Amino acid sequence: MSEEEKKEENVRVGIFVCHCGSNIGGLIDCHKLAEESKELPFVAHAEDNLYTCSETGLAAIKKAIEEHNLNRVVVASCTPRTHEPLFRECISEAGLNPYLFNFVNIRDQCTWVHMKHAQEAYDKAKDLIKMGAAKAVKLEPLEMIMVNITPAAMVIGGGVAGMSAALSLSRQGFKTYLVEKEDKLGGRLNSLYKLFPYDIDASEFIGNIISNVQNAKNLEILTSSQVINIEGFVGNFEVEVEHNGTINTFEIGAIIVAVGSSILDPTGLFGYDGNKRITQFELESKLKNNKINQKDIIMIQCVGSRIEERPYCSSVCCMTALKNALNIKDQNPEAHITILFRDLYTPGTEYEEYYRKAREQGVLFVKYDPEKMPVIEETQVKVFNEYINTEMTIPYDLLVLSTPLVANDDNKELAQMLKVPLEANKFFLEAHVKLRPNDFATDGVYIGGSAKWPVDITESISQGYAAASRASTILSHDTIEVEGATSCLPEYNKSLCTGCEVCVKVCPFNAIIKNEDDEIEIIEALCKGCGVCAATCTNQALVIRHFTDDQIMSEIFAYGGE
Amino acid sequence: MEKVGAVMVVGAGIGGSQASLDLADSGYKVYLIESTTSIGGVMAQLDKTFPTNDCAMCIVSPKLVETGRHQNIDLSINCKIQEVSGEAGNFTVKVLKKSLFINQDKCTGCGVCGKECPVEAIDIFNEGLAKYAATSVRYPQAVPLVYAINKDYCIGCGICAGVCKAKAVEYDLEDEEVDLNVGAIILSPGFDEYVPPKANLYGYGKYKNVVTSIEFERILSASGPYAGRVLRPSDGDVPEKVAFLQCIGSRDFSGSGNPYCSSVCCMYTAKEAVIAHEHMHQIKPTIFSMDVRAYGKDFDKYIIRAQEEYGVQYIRSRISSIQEVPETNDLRIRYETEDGKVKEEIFQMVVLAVGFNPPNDAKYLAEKFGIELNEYNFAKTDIFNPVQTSKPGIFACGAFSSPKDIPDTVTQASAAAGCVNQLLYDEKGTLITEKSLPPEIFVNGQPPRIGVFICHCGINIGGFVDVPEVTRYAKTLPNVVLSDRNLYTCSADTQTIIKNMVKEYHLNRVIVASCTPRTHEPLFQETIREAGLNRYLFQMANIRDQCSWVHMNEPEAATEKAKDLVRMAVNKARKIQPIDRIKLSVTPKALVVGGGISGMAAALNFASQEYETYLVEKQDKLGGFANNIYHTLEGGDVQAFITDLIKKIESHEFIHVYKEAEIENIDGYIGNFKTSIIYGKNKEKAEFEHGVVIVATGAKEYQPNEYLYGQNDLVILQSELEKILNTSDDIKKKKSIVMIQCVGSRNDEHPYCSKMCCAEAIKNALLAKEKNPDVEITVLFRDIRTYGFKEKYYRKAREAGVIFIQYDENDPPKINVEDSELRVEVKTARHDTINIKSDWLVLSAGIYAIREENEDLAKMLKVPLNDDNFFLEAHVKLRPVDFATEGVFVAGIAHCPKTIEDSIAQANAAVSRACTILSKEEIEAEGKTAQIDMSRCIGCGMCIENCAYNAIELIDDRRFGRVAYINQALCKGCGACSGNCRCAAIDILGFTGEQIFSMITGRVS
Amino acid sequence: MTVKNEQEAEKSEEWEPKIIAFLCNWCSYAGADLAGVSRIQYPPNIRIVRVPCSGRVNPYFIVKSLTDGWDGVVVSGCHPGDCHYLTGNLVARRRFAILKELLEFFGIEPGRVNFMWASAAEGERFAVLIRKATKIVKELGPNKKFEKKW
Amino acid sequence: MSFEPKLLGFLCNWCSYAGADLAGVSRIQYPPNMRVIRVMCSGRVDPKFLIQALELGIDGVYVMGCHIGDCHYLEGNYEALRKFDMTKKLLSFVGLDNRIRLDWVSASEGVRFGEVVSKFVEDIRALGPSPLSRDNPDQELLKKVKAINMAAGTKRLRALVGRQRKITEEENVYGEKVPEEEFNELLDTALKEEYDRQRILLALARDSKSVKDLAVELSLEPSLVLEHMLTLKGRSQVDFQEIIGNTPLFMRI
Repeated sequence: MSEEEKKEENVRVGIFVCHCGSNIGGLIDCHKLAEESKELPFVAHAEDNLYTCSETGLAAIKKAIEEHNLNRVVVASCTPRTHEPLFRECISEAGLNPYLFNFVNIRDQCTWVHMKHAQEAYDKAKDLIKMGAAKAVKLEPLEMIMVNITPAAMVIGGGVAGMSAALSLSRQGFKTYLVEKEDKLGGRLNSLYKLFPYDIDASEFIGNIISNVQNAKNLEILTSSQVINIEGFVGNFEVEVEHNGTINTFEIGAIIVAVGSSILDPTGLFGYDGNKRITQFELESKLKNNKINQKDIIMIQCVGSRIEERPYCSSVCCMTALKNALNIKDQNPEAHITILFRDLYTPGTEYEEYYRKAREQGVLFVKYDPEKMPVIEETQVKVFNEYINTEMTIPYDLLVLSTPLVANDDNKELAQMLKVPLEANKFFLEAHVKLRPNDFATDGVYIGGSAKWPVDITESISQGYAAASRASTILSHDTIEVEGATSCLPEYNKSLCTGCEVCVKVCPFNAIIKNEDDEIEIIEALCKGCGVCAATCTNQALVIRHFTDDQIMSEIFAYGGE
Repeated sequence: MEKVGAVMVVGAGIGGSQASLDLADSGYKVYLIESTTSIGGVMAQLDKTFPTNDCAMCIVSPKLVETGRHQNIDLSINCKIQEVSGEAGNFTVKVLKKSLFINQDKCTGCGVCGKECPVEAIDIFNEGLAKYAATSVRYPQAVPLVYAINKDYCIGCGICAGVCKAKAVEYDLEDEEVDLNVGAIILSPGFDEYVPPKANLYGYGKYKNVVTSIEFERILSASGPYAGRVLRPSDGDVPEKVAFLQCIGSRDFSGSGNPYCSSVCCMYTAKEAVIAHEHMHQIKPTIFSMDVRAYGKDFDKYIIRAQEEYGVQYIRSRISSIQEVPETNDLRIRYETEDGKVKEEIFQMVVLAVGFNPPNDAKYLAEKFGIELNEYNFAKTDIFNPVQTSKPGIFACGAFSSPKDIPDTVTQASAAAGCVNQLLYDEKGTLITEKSLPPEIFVNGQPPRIGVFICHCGINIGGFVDVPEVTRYAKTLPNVVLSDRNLYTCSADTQTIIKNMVKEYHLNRVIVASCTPRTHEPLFQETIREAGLNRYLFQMANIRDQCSWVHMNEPEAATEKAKDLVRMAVNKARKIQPIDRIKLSVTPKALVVGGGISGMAAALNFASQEYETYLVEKQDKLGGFANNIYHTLEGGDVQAFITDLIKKIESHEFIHVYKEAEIENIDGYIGNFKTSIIYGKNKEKAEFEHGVVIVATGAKEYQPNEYLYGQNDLVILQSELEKILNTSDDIKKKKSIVMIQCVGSRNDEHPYCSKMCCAEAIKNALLAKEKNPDVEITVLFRDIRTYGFKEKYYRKAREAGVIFIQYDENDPPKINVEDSELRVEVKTARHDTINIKSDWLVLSAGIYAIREENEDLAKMLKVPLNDDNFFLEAHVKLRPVDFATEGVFVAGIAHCPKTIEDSIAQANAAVSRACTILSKEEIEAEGKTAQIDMSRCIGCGMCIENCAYNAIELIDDRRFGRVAYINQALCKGCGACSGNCRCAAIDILGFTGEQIFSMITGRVS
Repeated sequence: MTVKNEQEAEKSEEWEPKIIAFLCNWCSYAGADLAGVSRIQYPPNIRIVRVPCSGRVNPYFIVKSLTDGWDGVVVSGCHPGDCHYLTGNLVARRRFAILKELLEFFGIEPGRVNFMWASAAEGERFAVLIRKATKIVKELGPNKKFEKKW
Repeated sequence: MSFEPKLLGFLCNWCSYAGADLAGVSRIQYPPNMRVIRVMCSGRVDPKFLIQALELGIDGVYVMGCHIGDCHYLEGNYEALRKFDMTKKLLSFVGLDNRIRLDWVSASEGVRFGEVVSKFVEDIRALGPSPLSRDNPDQELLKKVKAINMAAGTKRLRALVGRQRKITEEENVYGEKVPEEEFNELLDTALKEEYDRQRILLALARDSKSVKDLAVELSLEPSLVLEHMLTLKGRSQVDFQEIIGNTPLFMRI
């Protein structure tokens, strides 16, 4: 490592110990700290300042850099989480690479928390500075990475969520492609009758949106089209779309997934036959086309959901059942409607109101126990009524099953193309349930609508807008700056790499790939610098910049003693 | 049903490989199905082989490589038989090819996957003595050299796919089911060794230093876990005293073992003892055995050498207990000596000579193929044809039918192929395709234009040798017009590149710098041939196996070495010339010398394939020694069998029988012999041409001059007794018979075992007892050698009351005649002297080969005899019916004493070997042969002495006088003649002096 | 290489001999391959020439190698009795026994020419023998008896 | 004077380091024994960091990251957990496993940060000084910890722990999930084996030794030592040297 040594010979570290008024200096002797720091290896200069972050302090740093020819700067003061950018900028102005700066936290994690142990706090601060200086010696200049952004978006799925997203983006002026598998836009809404809770006519509603989409500027509609391949990364995707056997490639900056969901095929459940015993969805079509004449109608909730195989609540079925019950009553007030349910999910005042309305109109609600499932006979249903603790026999001439929304069969393929995950029920999995509900961990890819989870129309629309808004944060820039402290496979370590791909598989951001030359390559635009890959690398070949093994080890050694 | 010209061989050990090669060479399409992931079977696990101490790997691996790349052999590994339907001539077999999870076509066998696999599993090939990755190859020289993932151990981490530069790992590779249509099936699944049960008296599994013989074989092996050092597993020390215990799981009528004798353990134990001592001189082996059954050719000599030269101690005893000495892990063995004393001895290691079990899946195979098994679950075979199973069209060979050693397995493999020939001869050549090749480009006289292709071999070369640098360097060498590098030069797309480059750059020499020519030269030769170049315009530089892999820590030196190797290859390439392989026509006729059982069986086989056959017999009657035999030990009616055989032979349209015949002269060589004979009472002359010769001249029964034979009428030979027993009731008058074994065998003059006498004695004893249960029969023996399933009759004889008494060879029985009564006096092991009154003294006389009788024929055929005057085969282990002289084969007792069924097997084997020649209109001789410059030859004849193939003779040349002449048809190109030629008159094509000098010199700075 | 460089090279401890090895195709060459497959490391001083049989090695090849300036020669064949060509190595053995005496008579250090046997299964033994041969030749120093031809 | 433990902490930038800052801003008081190394994610903490720290005589090492599910890098702390478990298992061979600890501390848990650090200080104080403390390190133990350090760097262990989570929680390359117990069994064996092998290598650092010598020196079964020796030989790390009497000596390459 003679080259390494040579480099270290020229290393000149400057240490600046901040009094932070009395926050630090009130407990420990900062001047003494600075003086003692001068003894540390490669330290060319050390001083203490009343407020290193003040104009005076920053000026002192710049001056010292010039006077003492410093090429590493260590500031011992508060916390890097708030102040690191400031000092980085400072040394940058003095002509040093901003990454040649190291922060030592002797306030938040030292003087403030050891107020009654002045000596020990002093010792701790001294150790921390020693460690910080040791790391500083090993620091290397880094460049921020700039990535160009193609100002175009692609929305996959032309349902209500996808159309909302596409409209939003195109109205912001971004070239937007809307890809729909079917030959027309609209998705699930095309086959609905009315929408709860205001009984708006579905076809009218969706017709409006479709015509908006069709008339929108910057918006290209690709119906009967399917995404078959996606390459690239944030700002620079290449998407291949197949349309009637021809393949077109699009350059895309951000992608929104709005592929929606499917309906469970209830064959084998509760005697489903598509005729006398149908799904809510089929009922909806019937309602749309003709009047419902049947008199005795039973609806069963949670058919195929909230069971072991499919443990989730599909969240829209209760409202659909209520809506359809009311619609039937509307068309045929004589109809007797019974809803067999497990729990009714009608959140919010409007939905709860809807429930009340149904009861008022004479819809009968019977709670059944999943342990004692309703028994379907040719013309009647036997159900154990939990509330009155007896078995009831209810006649029917139309049985309607409330089946859940399920994930599309082809979600897995799309997820693999996008390198995004699916959850256990094969819906798309967002980056963070609470904080990043419409992002994916993969930058530049977003999600909206029931592709993520069964949601109603309102929610779909707002998620579509949300996803579009998230995408525009990328698209609105010509370039984005990506953290420079990324993982890398340095030239000198290339021979160590066996290509085992453990790093590829462990990276949560899919930032590591095997390239065409069969070599491990880090896509810096995607790398967040977490360092899991370096800690995992089987041959210790990967290096995480700014937190290298060498740097961290030097801290450990500085503390533990050589 | 229509016959199919394809054959399935199940099991690719040495037997299966041999059968496949024979059939493929004879023009059949062969499907070789193997259940493990590589071929070679147990032989590949062995260190050395008895009785020659040949290195097993050295002799087996060329054969395996040949099997692996033969264009008529379709080899499938990791297979399971699913279903069989059809009948002789047309079977359909459903075979399940289990996924290896590694694409066989892409895997280059580089082994990086195994090195990086984080899972360590038990190494089965090394008998659990070492650890192995879940991604592995069975052994380094495996054929085919492809890795496989053992799904039982694999955790699916995916690392192997990552590190594989050839992208051969495919986790979604699925099992595949194929239907194969074949005319005949040969089963050669081998055996499984007996595994001592957990709670056994030998402490196997409990004491670390008790190992089985197959484990010990891996310990001995130079490529085994200890690299050939004999160490004991408990602490890695060299064991000084090693005890070998015989008959573990064999000859066991009461325990968990098998009642039969496993036939080979006595010999392999002697071998292991000898090799152990040879590897580490401090080792002193002791063998605890019952009978020492060294019944094969040259086996007894080996036992004697083991004792005399290697100090192997034999103790005749079955031990009574083993205890571990806790502090040292030594083993205390308690045993009873022959004279009845109990002794204790400490050993550092104990080796259990485990016997053969039938293959674990014997029952499965039997059920699938619809064949019967015998009482021990080995394949049941015909009493006179040991390769014929109970179902026509399905044959068995090797240890599947009974425990046997390598040469017997190889013989049977060829025999099975011989029987297939008989069945399918008219479909020969129907299912194989010849590749059409472009005419060769004429390059003579043109300046060399060399193309060099340097292989990265993924990271195997490129990781240590600077390949771009070597490529650049190669370009600077004289006559090099192209220097290119490839990730894998052996991949299919690179072959296309090479072909294109040959055209584009008008290359007339091609060099590949990559792995080893031993496995890859034929591939590249094929490529350049397809591009229109002569195969021999190719050179290979081995920069992987002999450079990058062995100098991993010195990349610079390795690069230098690679450059040198490439330069040397270029230098040689500048000197190479096209070589044309000589083609010889073949006369599709056979000569069989000897009209005994072997000769007749061979002749009948040839004839039934419509090859014209000349059968020459010295006597006035066919049948040979079998005329004196009535039954086999197992009860086969020999007389009926040979009567039928003679009838078939004498009436066959393709067989010409010459009786009372003598061979005057045999001329010529493989494919083109010419023989003249004198035959019949009237001494008529006949002359005929033929392509092959089978020597089946048999041998004689010894006529003793000891034990009063010929002086006293009561002393008779076993063959005489057999005749009496079968033709009269004289036995009923007798009270006591004494038999003496090893008369004229295993002595100084005839140091070999005659193999059949023990069985003969027991056969006669049993028949005598049957006819006269009151007769007292005493057999005086040295070792009872009822090997294999014959053990059953030994036991039967003892149960029938036959008394067996062992005598000492140094103190043989004495015969006293008192009042014209015979009295036999013998000393037992416990030093008692017993005196037996005997009505008949029956001598088990050995089998003798007479030098005077064999020598003439041997000289005419230029084949050797061994010390005992039997004919000496080309290679004891792997070429048991061939001679070094091509086109000449041996069968029956002319080779060494053997049973009737073994003789028939060998006859069929000889035919099969011969058919590899007769089936071709012309044969191609090796191209890299010796060439003589007659103008330099002084006719000293040194080369003739050194030629192992009798390819050289002195001729009188019109221009140069008496000079050496090399028969190109016989020359193998070894170069021994050239190395010794004092006037540098002989050169070897492909390795000429000029070429080698160019490699030695021509170093450029 | 100029004369001066050569002298310097000799003086320095870094001097590495160049050894030519004639290996028979069937045993020793295969053994050398096995050493490779097993990744057994040995010094990179040898350059291998493949010959069909150790019997092919004309004594003149050895003499020529020495006169041409190779520092050492290794000839390796099958173990006696294992010869693929039945007796080729026996012929070679007799031949080399004489050659060795002759070379000694000429004043060539016996250690420069090493005859050995290595089987196809003896990858490790091959490496050991090469290590040994390299060590012997290295200790003998450069082959200066003959004028260098390059 | 009571023993003051010398502690080291690895804190993830986003949660625990922020939590520590919050403790400061809130003036939460806790003992000053721990020095902090900031890392971006607890998943960055290489097992070697912890082992190296202990090897240097540091009395205890703390790793802190975001709560499970809260990781700024989505899954880094899951990986941290796996690596920490492996490290703990390795250290349990020498009884130092109770000197390392893993905790999840969020950015809002300033109080809790103070509490857990105090608790750690107390616990380590109760344990007493590290047997490897600088003044008088236990040389035998030091060798063992060195072996552990080397073992943590072997590609076999790193590969196993690197793939552990995905193949036990999600799926392996065959689309199957390897049961946790099964994997752990395999991992535990590998940990012990690699540890023993590194000890053998260390013991051979200066001179060559026989299997029996090593067995006594390392208190291992000689047959096991022999088995390891063969594996190491396969990795070109040791080789036979010579045979003295009946005992072969092995050397390190």
